[in-house]
Amino acid sequence: MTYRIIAGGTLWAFADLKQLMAKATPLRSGDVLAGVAASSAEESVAARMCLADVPLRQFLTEALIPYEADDVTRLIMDSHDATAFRPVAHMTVGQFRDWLLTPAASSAVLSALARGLTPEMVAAVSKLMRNQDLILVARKCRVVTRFRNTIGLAGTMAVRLQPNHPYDDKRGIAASIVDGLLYGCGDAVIGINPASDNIAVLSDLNHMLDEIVHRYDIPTQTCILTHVTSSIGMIEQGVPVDLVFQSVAGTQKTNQSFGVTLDMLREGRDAALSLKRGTVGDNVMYFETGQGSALSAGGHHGVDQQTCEARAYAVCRAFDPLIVNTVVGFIGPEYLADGKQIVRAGLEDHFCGKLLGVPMGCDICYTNHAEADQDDMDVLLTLLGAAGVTFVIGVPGADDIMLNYQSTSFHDQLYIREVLGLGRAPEFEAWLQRMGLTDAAGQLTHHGLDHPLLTILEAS
Amino acid sequence: MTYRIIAGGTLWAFADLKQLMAKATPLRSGDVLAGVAASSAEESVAARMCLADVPLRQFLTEALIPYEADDVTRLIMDSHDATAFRPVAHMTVGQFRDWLLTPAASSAVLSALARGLTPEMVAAVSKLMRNQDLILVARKCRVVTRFRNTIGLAGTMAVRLQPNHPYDDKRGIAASIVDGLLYGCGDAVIGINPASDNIAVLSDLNHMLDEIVHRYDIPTQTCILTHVTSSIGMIEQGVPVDLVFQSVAGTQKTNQSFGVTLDMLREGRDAALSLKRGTVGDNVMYFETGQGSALSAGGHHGVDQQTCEARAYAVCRAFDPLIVNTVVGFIGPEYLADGKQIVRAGLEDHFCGKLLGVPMGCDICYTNHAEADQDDMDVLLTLLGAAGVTFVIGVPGADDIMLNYQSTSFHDQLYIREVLGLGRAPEFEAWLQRMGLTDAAGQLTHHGLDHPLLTILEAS
Amino acid sequence: MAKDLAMTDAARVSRETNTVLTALTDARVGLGRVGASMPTAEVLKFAYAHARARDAVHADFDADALGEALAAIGLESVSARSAAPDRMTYLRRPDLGRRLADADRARLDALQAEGVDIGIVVADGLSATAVHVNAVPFLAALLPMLRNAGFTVGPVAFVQNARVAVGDEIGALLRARLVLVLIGERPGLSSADSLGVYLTHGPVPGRSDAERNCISNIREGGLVPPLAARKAMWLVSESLRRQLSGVALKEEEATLIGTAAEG
Amino acid sequence: MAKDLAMTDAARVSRETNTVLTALTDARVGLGRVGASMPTAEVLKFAYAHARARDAVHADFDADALGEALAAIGLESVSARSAAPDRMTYLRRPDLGRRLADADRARLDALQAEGVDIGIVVADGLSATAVHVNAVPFLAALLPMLRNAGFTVGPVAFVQNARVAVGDEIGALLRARLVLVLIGERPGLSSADSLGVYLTHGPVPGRSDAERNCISNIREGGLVPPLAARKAMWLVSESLRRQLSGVALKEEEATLIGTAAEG
Ligand code: B12
Ligand code: B12
Repeated sequence: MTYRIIAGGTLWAFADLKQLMAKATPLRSGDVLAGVAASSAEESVAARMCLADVPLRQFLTEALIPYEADDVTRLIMDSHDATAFRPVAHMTVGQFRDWLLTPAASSAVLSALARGLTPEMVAAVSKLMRNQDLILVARKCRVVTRFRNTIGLAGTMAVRLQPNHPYDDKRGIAASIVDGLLYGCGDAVIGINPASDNIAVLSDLNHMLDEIVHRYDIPTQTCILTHVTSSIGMIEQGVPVDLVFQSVAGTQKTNQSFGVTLDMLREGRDAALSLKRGTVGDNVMYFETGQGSALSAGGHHGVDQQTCEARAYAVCRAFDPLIVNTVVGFIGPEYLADGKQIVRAGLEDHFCGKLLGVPMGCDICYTNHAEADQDDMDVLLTLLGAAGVTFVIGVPGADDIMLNYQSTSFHDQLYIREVLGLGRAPEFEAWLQRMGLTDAAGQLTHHGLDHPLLTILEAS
Repeated sequence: MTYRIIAGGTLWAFADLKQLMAKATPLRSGDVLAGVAASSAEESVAARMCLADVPLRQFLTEALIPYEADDVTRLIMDSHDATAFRPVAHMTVGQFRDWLLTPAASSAVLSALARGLTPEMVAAVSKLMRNQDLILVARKCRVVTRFRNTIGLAGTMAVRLQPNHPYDDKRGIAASIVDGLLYGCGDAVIGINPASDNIAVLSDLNHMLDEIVHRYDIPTQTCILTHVTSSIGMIEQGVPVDLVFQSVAGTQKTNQSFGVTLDMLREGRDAALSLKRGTVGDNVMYFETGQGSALSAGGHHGVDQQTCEARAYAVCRAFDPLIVNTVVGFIGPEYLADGKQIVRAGLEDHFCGKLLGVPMGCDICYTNHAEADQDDMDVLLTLLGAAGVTFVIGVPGADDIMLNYQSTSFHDQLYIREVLGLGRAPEFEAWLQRMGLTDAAGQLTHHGLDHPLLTILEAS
Repeated sequence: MAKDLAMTDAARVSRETNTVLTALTDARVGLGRVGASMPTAEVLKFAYAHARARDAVHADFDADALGEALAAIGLESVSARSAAPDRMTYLRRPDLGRRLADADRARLDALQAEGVDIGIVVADGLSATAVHVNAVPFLAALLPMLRNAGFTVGPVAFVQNARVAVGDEIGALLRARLVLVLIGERPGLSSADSLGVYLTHGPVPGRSDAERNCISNIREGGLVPPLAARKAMWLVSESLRRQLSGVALKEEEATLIGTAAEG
Repeated sequence: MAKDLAMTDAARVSRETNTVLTALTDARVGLGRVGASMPTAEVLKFAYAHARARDAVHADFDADALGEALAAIGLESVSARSAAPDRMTYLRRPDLGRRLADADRARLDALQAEGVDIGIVVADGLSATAVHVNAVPFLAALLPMLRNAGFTVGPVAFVQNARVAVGDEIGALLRARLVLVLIGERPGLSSADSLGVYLTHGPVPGRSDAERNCISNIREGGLVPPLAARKAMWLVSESLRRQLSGVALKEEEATLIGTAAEG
């Protein structure tokens, strides 16, 4: 279907919903690279005006990627909850934005709505929103998940402790874990990206994390961020695995380039559930996503990268994840050129994930080939804190010495807690107090060489 | 004195403190235009490292602009309070940053310190700070001022209502004032930039504002932002003037290009004080500043624009202003090229002003020749809200139809109040409640055609 | 555009005030709100206006057409360029926009001007459109007044990619007692055609802004050109009489208060 | 640098843990804090590292020097460029970095390669430094193993401004059963010389990343080149034996666990 609008005396036409969505997207390098971006700022606003008039229902009939060709489209369409959709079924995208911003769209109402929304609807409305709108609405969405603690409660923000090491040295990793715990990090997950793909190495790391969590009775979960097939393999071999990790994307073809199918994810989840390792809940999956991966894998079908990304959240949502992480500036400037694009994408991703009912966190990050620096990270961290982000990353000194990029540091999370008064997952907060690491107000206390946690170093 | 440091195996040398300061400044177009910027990112960091080692005392002996040549330098040096300075007198710039970030530097301690700091010290330490540092420290600084209400209390943010009109039409201006009041704006000041320089026009506008404030008993102050000499002239003629306005800059030569001297400011203040129009206090001056004006006027003496700007606050401080406004993206891209530079400058200016004890607000804005948009404004507004900004601008729909630039709207201030829970000047807040415009929680209530304030339109 | 917004009561009620307020000003008053925020339609209108205002900065200066129009009202003109070679450089280098290109300086110098009371410069500044639309109506109203008063007027100098201060150099080259610079003000969201007029007595490179006077927002919907011309005439006369301009010279004529309608 | 920071107790105490933790990892552990924040010295070190890492992205690829070094260990080489004409384009256009420049494709095609077991590509990727430092030690360790096992190895192709997938095209042109791409990983703050090795069985344009294996972080301080070579040897042998690569092929050899020290 062709979409038309007259703006500024010009007739603007858009061949189909896919093109309309792409041209309505705020400028970013990935869409330019893909050749789907608007050719001028004026065209982009015209597309937004036109998109504002599209009924939300249209997204249920006009698939951006054909149902027959893509299992993510099938997942989205087949699992759409028409009853949940009803309260907004009569709205256009523009009216949907207006409504979302009113008090009528309360936390409870938005939770109930989530399964009625498709990623394309959510991506569409995000394109009409200013940064402040993305914050105002996202902060009303609450998604709470549980494994050994409770993540996503109002007024809290969790942190993934990311203790990577370039050759997976256990003592090196342990040192970063100790440091992070002393800073009160690790409630989202203690999660290692292994440099190696060697099953023995991966198993060994899992054992080490299991030992730490159990010896110190830490109410948190751990994860080795390796391929889902490796995690399944380890579970079969009796290795203690808390969360099963996988990078996912919004199209079948891209997931294939990651070597995954929806069936494999189901298998991974079943394997993790079979271990019954969660104590307060059974959200056992950890997913990572990020704008640009579909284009990079040639799997975008001409769909803009932000919409592809929102579709990835539909994949995540189907497996009741504990946490989902958009690694927003991770790949490089070919998809998000600079701090401005990274900030915008981070807010969009968080908004879209939350509105879809996904426990959305963000790896606020950039690479050294992008036009960005720590000031931009401070910006995005502050904005996402205000938007109620579920969790962020804590990596020693913000410098990941294995993945080679900059994320947020143990200090950064302290900063945002101080400015916005954000607490931690309550079970973890209580543990920190028991360990004498924080006071009753959640403030870090001083600690020295003699803290019992330092014995972690001896064990590993 | 030459400053030297070895970093990365290279010996970096800086001819004097002025050069060191300029090269240590985060990149911005104005410093490049002036030819004082660092030539590489590496040189800039080396300069910062070197600057971190400079004792704060050095700024009391090495003037960036000679004492003999510049009355602002004389003002700074002559009014320096050595007793107030004592607690930090032994520190280097780097140690000063560290100390500022500790709880030891409490609100009370920082207030007491303000008169012991020179603008150059404050500019220097800001150059070592990340965006998050600028926020963390600024939010501890409280500067409270009073005229007909109390501005700057913790947990509050005021708004200047800016109802400009391209030919100073009184009814047009009144319409914008009504709109703004209905949105709860105007506690910082109701302030008109007159398009005209005609004394009769200016007087007429003053009478109109006086009438509005008194008829509706609004606990706020008004201002016509004309040249100080015109305000003095009007006061002499018996025109009711609340606040005397003036644009100021950080060097004598630049102030001269604005047609002002320190004596004229003193005269302006005395004139305003003579009217005794304040009810709860006598802060009678309103100043505006902004990075770039010194360079534009050829009055920068090779000093970087951010340091020049901080010096302007020393000028402001000397006249006990009610409010000081850095109009941060106002002039154009030749001084602050894009959203990133505007955001950084806004945070720096606010931090420097607050640390110097100035009631610092910010006109979060950009022009249509700069690389910026509303998303950038949302960013800076959120950051400055978190940093405890004294006031921001409220202009209908963010579009100033006379000055031709975009600032923050009546809606924008509602956004930041909602996200950060910020209240208004208490006297004004109470008035809004009396008028039925807000409820007890400070939330805007609905209002229709029949609100008594609409009678303002008939009068003007 | 979304025509039929599902508005909350808050938005609807405040939209009613719309017509009352919007009738009085072009400012974006009475927009209504959805929660704390601007309604979608307004956000989009704003974004559209922004896209167009950004383009307006880059509109080309059409000196030829202007030259013809001025010839018709009996004004000669010469074309020149500032030292800024192109538009992008112009935006980043105000210093270059304040100087004439070397060749043009030489050319103006070669005119060996005999000296006039009033030099007139027409510069694109940040909006060529402003000059295209408003320079001729303004000068058409001003010129008869100047001539009636017996002031001599030099040839109008068109300067591309120029800033206000370029008038100092040109005024000096033309040996003018006073220079009027008509220049495009930066385009706003709601108008891209606003003209500024700056008056400098005794123009010579190095004058500061404190030594000039300014008439701003000249356009339909702003200060209409005929009224602006009357204000300019008053300033010109007073400036030449008192031999100064700038802060010390304030528009004192109460009769010059006016609205667009009076123009 | 500020040597003698006026630290609060919090900062000083946590600084003591410094030595314990920092001895164990190059990660930025035990930095101490001032309030919630990083101490000045650390902020500055970080900023300096960032400035240098950004430069590292733009380091030039010195294929000649590498060619000589490889010749010394008995490897022939050919030089080529990707379709990305320069570094800035390379960063923005990964599609171009995945294809050979037309001229070079023609040249490699003209070699009329007879087919080999293993094609080797050395690409600058995001860090030419990584390749300069680690490609030769890696290949010097791998080559004897490959030869011992009787595998044939084609000439090494150097490709400037290249991405991993360029190996697919080259592998196909060289008629290699398997291609190894040695490529500079993006420079990090703490190391700019990290090499990645990607293995693809049956290289042909259009292969996806799921069909490759990866050995990462090859450098002193990371996975040392000799150990990386042993891992590569294991993967090469298994890949050729099972006739596949990618997700289906996992490094199962427990003996290949190692640390830098073992290398
Ligand atoms: C960027 C990156 C990604 C990006 C790639 C997209 C892109 N356009 O760049 C994304 C986020 C999509 C990604 C995904 C994954 N990655 Co990855 N990735 C990296 C990273 C940080 C940089 C790579 C680089 O600089 N390449 C060099 C540039 C110049 O070449 P390029 O052609 O642009 O890069 C290509 C390859 O890097 C390839 N790629 C990226 N990751 C992986 C992983 C594997 C196993 C393979 C075969 C290829 C591959 O994708 C790029 C585009 O084609 C490295 C870590 C490092 N320090 O190198 C990890 C790394 C290579 N990835 C890793 C892993 C495990 C994965 C995943 C399998 C995780 C998962 N469980 O799903 C997925 C899926 C990979 C796949 N099959 O596509 C591991 C590999 C471990 C190992 N020894 O096998 C590494 C070492 C990081 C880690 N330790 O976790 N990754
Ligand atoms: C930008 C601007 C400034 C900037 C100028 C710096 C710069 N590099 O641009 C700053 C913030 C420093 C400034 C200061 C003041 N400004 Co001013 N400014 C403007 C603005 C918004 C745009 C001008 C423009 O587009 N010029 C065109 C470009 C292409 O040329 P340019 O060479 O780059 O611009 C030069 C002139 O604009 C000049 N300039 C700027 N303001 C003024 C004011 C006067 C009276 C004079 C003579 C010159 C002058 O400064 C620029 C650099 O030399 C106009 C409003 C408008 N819509 O035009 C108000 C405006 C011109 N300014 C105005 C005023 C009152 C002032 C102040 C006197 C305020 C005060 N009380 O101190 C001061 C001091 C002016 C001076 N003598 O220098 C009034 C003039 C009213 C009048 N009819 O006289 C205007 C119309 C706005 C208003 N209504 O308040 N201003």
